[in-house]
Amino acid sequence: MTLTILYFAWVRERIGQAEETVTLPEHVVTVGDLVAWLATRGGGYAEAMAEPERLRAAVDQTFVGLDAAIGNAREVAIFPPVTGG
Amino acid sequence: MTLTILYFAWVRERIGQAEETVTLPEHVVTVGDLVAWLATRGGGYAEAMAEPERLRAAVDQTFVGLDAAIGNAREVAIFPPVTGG
Amino acid sequence: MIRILVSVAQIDLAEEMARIEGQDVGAVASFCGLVRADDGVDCLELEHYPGATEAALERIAQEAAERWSLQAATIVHRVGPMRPGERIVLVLAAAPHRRDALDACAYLIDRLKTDAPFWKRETRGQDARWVEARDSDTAAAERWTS
Amino acid sequence: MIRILVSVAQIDLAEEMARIEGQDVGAVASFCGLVRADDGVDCLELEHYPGATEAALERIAQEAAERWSLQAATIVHRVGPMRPGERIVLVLAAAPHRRDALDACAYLIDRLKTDAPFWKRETRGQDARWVEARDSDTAAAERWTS
Repeated sequence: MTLTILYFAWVRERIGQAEETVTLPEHVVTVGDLVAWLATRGGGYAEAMAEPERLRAAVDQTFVGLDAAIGNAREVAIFPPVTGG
Repeated sequence: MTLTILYFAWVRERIGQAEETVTLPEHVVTVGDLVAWLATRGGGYAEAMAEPERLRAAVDQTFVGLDAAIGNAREVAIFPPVTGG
Repeated sequence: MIRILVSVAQIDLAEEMARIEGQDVGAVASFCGLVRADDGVDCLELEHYPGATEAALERIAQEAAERWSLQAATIVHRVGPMRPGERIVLVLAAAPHRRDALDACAYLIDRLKTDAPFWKRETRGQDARWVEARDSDTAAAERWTS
Repeated sequence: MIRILVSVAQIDLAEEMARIEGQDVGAVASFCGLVRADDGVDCLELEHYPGATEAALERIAQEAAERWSLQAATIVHRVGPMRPGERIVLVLAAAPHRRDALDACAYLIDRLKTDAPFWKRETRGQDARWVEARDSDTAAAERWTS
């Protein structure tokens, strides 16, 4: 299954790109699994995903906890806590 | 002793003037006394002062209760509860 | 940083905002009250107590400045006749942080409603009447005294 | 009566106010957040999540409209680079009565702070850093859930 992943703010900066499309391995079920899997890529990925408690996520543009299932989502976004306004 | 009295809103309308200068009789000590004394003038005065509980006052531009003393004030204002904003 | 204006002129929101924003502020909360067009009022007339009005508004703004960390407080109140859709009152509170600005803004308008000598007269066709004070305004002002 | 705008353009307060005031409203409360000029920031850059941002703001405004008796709710948020003194965000809430307008305005900005996907990056000279989320913002948003 292919999934578009979006990165924002310092997550985007550390990874060095804003968006990519990946094929998920079968063992990646939740957003937390995705974060852990991305971390194994090393380099900027490892740096961006080093502290999962500092990350927030959205699945198909709905904000979720890291324990949320990815299911058949087309888009997952990973980003720091928001700071607008 | 002479005193300037200001009237606002429906108090002014009933009395038919916005301001007058009066010489106070000795028994008029408080604002409430003043209201009662004005009421004895009859006509628009009696009408304006008929319900003291609907009146508010200021002595030398400081808001006070009707039991406040007039003292050596130069100006007393009598008016309905305020409705600005 | 306190600005009080009681005038027959229309209230210029953009100008008042520009005065405040020129002072390096972080957050500006405002409240604007307008003549309602939808309840049959043709004309609203505001009477006030010259001198005492400005002093009362100044006092309200000073009290807000003592209570919150403000960079600016503005109260502009129109007097005289005005028409539906026109602004009656504008209050602005500016602060480094939003909570101070928001709370001070609410305080300014709540206190103004009960503590400043203005009186409203509404005209609907041939019928003119003085607006009655509302208990809810007194209650709103009193919640700041607790 | 809900208006959401996320744009790189400067925020035009007078225009947004005029849109709302044209709807026969009685009370308009607003909040405006600005880039502080006094803490050494040369440039503030706002990143957002296109699509999700607008949906989040729409949802916040809808929730305010369900909770209070509103005539209008506007949220305008700027994105991209901006300079000290410029407006970052403007929220407006209009209602027949002031309490609804004031409370809804505070709600809109409190919720926006925690529930809309924006990220701020400050530049001071050569130093750029992403602004950290504040616990006080979470607390402010949570007081509306009680």
